[in-house]
Amino acid sequence: MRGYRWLTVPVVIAGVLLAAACGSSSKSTTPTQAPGGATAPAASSSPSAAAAPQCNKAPNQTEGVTATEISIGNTDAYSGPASAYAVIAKAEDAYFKWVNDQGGVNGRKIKFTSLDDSYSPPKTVEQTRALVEQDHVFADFNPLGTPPNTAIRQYLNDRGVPQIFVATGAATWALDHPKYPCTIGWQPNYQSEAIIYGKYLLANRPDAKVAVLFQNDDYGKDYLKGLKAGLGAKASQMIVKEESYETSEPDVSPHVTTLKNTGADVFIVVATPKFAAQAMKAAAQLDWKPLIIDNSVSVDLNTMKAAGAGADGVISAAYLKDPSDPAWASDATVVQYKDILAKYGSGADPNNVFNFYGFAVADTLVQAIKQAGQDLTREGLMKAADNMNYTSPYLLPGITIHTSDAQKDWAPIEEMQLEKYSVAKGSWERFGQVLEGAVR
Amino acid sequence: MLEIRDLVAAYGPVTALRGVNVRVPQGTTVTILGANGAGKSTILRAVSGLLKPTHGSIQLDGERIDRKSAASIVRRGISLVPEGRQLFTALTVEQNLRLGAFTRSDRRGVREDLLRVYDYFPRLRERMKQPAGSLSGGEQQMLAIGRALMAHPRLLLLDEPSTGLAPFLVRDIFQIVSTINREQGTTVLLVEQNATLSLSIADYGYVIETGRVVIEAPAHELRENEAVRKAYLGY
Amino acid sequence: MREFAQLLIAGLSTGAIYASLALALVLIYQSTEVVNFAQGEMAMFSTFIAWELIDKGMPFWAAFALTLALAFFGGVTIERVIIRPVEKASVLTIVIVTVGLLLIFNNLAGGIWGFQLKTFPSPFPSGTWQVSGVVISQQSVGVFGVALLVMALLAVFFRFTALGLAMRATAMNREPAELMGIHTTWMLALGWGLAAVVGATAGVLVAPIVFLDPNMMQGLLLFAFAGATLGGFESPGGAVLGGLLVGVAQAMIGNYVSFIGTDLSLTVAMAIIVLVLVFKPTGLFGQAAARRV
Amino acid sequence: MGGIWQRAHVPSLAWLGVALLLIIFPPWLAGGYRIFQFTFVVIYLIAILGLNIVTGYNGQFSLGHGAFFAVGAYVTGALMFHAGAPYWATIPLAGLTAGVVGFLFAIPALRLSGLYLALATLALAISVPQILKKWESVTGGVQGLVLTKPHSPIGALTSDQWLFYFTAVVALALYIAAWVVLRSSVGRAFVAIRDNEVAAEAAGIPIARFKTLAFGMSAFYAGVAGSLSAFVVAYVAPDSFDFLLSLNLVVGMVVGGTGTIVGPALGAVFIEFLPSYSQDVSRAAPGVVEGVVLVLFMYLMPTGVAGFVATAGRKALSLVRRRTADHAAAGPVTPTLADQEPRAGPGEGG
Repeated sequence: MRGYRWLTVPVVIAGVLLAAACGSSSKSTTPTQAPGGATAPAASSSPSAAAAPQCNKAPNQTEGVTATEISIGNTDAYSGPASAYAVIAKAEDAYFKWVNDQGGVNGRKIKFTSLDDSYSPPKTVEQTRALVEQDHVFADFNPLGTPPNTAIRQYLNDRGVPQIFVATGAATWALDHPKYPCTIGWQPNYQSEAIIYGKYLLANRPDAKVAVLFQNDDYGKDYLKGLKAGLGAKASQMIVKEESYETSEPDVSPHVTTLKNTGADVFIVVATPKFAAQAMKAAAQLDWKPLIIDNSVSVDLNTMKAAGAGADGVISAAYLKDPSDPAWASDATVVQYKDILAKYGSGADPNNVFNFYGFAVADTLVQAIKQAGQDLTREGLMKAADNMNYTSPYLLPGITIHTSDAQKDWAPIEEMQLEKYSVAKGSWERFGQVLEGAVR
Repeated sequence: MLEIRDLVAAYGPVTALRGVNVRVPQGTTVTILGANGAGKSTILRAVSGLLKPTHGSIQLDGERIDRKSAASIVRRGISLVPEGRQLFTALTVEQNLRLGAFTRSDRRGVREDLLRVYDYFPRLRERMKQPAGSLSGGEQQMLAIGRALMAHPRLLLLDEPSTGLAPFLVRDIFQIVSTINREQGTTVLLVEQNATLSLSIADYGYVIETGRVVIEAPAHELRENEAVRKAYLGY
Repeated sequence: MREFAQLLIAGLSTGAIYASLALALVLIYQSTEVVNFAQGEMAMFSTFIAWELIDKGMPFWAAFALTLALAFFGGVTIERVIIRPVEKASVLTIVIVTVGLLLIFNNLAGGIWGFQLKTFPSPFPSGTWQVSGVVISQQSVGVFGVALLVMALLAVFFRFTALGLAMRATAMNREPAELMGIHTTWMLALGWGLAAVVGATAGVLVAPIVFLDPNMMQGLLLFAFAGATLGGFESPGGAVLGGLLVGVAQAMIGNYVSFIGTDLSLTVAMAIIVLVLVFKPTGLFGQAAARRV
Repeated sequence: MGGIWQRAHVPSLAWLGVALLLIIFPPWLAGGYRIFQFTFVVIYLIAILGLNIVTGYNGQFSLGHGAFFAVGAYVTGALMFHAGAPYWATIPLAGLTAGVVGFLFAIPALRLSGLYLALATLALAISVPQILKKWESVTGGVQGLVLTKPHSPIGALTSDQWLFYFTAVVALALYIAAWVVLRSSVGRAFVAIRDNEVAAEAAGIPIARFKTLAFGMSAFYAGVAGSLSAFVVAYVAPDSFDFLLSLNLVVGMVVGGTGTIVGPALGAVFIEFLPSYSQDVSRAAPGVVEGVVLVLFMYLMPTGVAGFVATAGRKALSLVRRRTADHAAAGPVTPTLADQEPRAGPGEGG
């Protein structure tokens, strides 16, 4: 045994070095920048108006639809580390119950079946197959998460089952829509939002030194990609430090210390609520006062309050109305949302933005079903989703859900408006024009 | 003082004692002899409450104790020096001894007993800050006995104290046991394979085989007994 | 140099968080020789109770005291009701039961309070001190101080009190402990109760920093494990030092060892632990005796 | 516990029959989605079988077998994705790679026992997904690798049915291999080390060699299971191999019955189906249901289902015997738990 002991050092060190080396070699393989600044992912074919995607593989186009009912499936993380998002599916359930009590959609009631996948791709495959093969759902609506959705995309497209308005902001749902015609996204993707920030910085702080804190996963990396696209040729000059954190870390303030030491004057926070609040708070505590840009994932008032003094003057971008914002207190849609949630939501917190998100996306589905008409088919539903021009009352004024425009880039929402937070007022204030951040 | 009647005990499906009767009068030293696996240790485990007998009774001064917990039996004045010592190896010598007095609240008495134990075993005083696990086998046995004495027992049970020790150490330890019996009037019940030594300090002896008492007699008679000599004394 | 000092402070603040939870792990191990996977979730649940009490208008310290009392009662009850029936079974079985407890507490908290982030009031001022350009947060100093205090109390308890010794003896070897007249079943329950109290203290301490949500302890617990392993499960002092070391190592490696980068700091922390274990299997401060589980 | 293998010739033949029935019929009775679940039961079974070798038979506590599972899955994923290798051809390499990783890991782990080994393996389980994320050029990073689902070479079978039979045959082969190894002198050495390392060393068993061998073999099984899962799901991503997977495998092993023949199968069924049934009971808090079921299981069957059945069987048997034979006759010495035996050796263990 003793003889083996010394072998340990080289084995462990070699393991770490190997991992690190492989990591650094991967940098050379990240997508190169195309002229014009946008990234050009190799896998996606360039979208064109001529090649309209068709989701028509399903042998039974009306499976899950009867004269009185439409069966809709969904997977979400009711257990496990991502369970904060389960609120979304519960809100959707509440919204559909309300729709049904109003008489349903085109005379049909919505039967909503939502299953737990704990954010684990193999579980998502299993549950999605249960939905399709056992519950015979008509469509899989708003399943949660990039890896889970990636795991089921091929399966659903092979079967011709719509994977509609997925709950993830990866760019692939829009870019690869022609290849996977039964799959379409909904919210502005992370890259779009970051492009908007990049454009804003170029216009207003062209000489800024930018430090970025990002979550080490697809979501964080997509933002980084978008930011570089938005900054264009100046990206490498302006970004002085990219620092990633793992969700398993309890406190990101050591990273903020590192970033502060670079002397940056713009701090971009690409983090989920808990870590974003910690980062903004840490910056204030370290007496570091850069312009902070906080991603739209973490802008609810809870998070901003948790950030304390660090939240003052923070800039972000929004596309949804914020139900906790007093400015919308008398908005008809927000008032109705609160009423419905109070009645059907079994105690759900109306200030939780996930609830509002759930309502907004469910409303879009109802709109698409209406648009698909009385003779509802799977192909018809996707055709409707591909040809939307819908001014959703849940979105900020000036932002629409549109897939019918000439560009045909298959991103239903790609505009946002910048907003600034004031600690004194305890709310966000929007400013400037609605900005567009299409990923091409 | 101690009266064991018709004791039957088992480990799961294995019956270890098949109706044993043993008496230990106040102030005496009684020894139980027998081969490995004959059931000697089982008697001590039953008396100290570690094993619940399936049949029979154990009485201490007329009170039945065979359904009582080990902890409450200690409080009634019976201390066991278990086979294999069973020390708390990560704790120091002194901590082990203090645990021995866990049930007592008379601080002065405890301090006196601690000094007395150190007098019996001067080696322990030298090593009182060391972890028990670092002691030699003989020192560990001393500590185990010392720990049991710290409870100030009226009846001291010793389970194979000679196991794994050099002969001169065994003699020392038996000497001390005999001293304790004499000086403090502590009654001793001793289980041993080393019959020569144990009979030399005992007043009365039992021989058990496969869970039954086969011979019982005063110690000096046993020493003369032909069968016992052949089987246990080796001459 | 200032950069280094600032990173050191950042690492120590994070390390203090690990240390306070590592103490709870050491406590339960010292008093029951069980590794309780639900330790973090129990602490989280206690912290939610404190939050609820404060939210209902109770003053901070009153809520804290009541929470500790409830935690103690809860810990004892869990041992008596849930752990007790399996205590004679193998260690694996007990581990699985604590995994079950982990699932129950996590999901129960989510069901009652939701998974959304909650802010938790801090008993310490939120200001900072500046020492020659290095910023030190008063909150971190407070966490640090309490962790040291708890450590000192535990060390005294386990080394010098009869009850503390009896608990350790029970954990090490039950049968002879019973022969000492110790009511071992109660010692185990007491161990769970005290560990729950230390856990609740840790939870209330760190919640203002990491914020309160049902998953707050999951990442934390791993690093607390690392800290306790590094310091050795035997000693409260080791747990604190181990926790601090893990925190500092994380901050330093991420910043200075550029080819590894921050995203592998976790892996490196784990590798360090494995290496330490190989050369000093009972941790840096553990005693020589090897243990069986 | 090790004795079961020796005493179990006749029962094991019966079990083989049951296994064959379970393999042949389900695909014809159930829909594709159920077959997918059954396939996963088989995959978990292989991984738990592997875990059982190192923990149940060799006494080394691992909380990190999800890591070896992941290594196997990624070897298969990378070979299929980058090199277009046929899925079946990747399995041996996936198993061997995981086995080598396990063997190398076991070298430092030799110095550790019990709790500390458990924590070291836990560290491994947490680190591996991080490394996978970092090594983007091969693993696809967090996005993972999308694979092509294998087609059935037999026209009469659907792809799902084919994959079920395929994994079942692999499982059967591995089961038999484990059975042979554990009955051989190697298996006896494993068990001897588990029961008493000091005594085993005194008996001339090279401890280091057998402990690393057990770890490597165990990791090989987990790697094969991971490999199968990669193409059955047709996707590999770091999120699939989080710490919960490792924990689930341990749960499966203990619930099924540590160190038993049928344990892994029962445990695999348990961990595959418990989550779905839990959410049927409570959509609001499925974890609470899961936790309660787990605790109750351990409460009612601390030695796992297999242990419980065996104990119950023995009790029934001895009851019958007691009625028919003389009450004094004692049954054979068959403790169900090694832990219930008096601790071996004085002192050292503390």
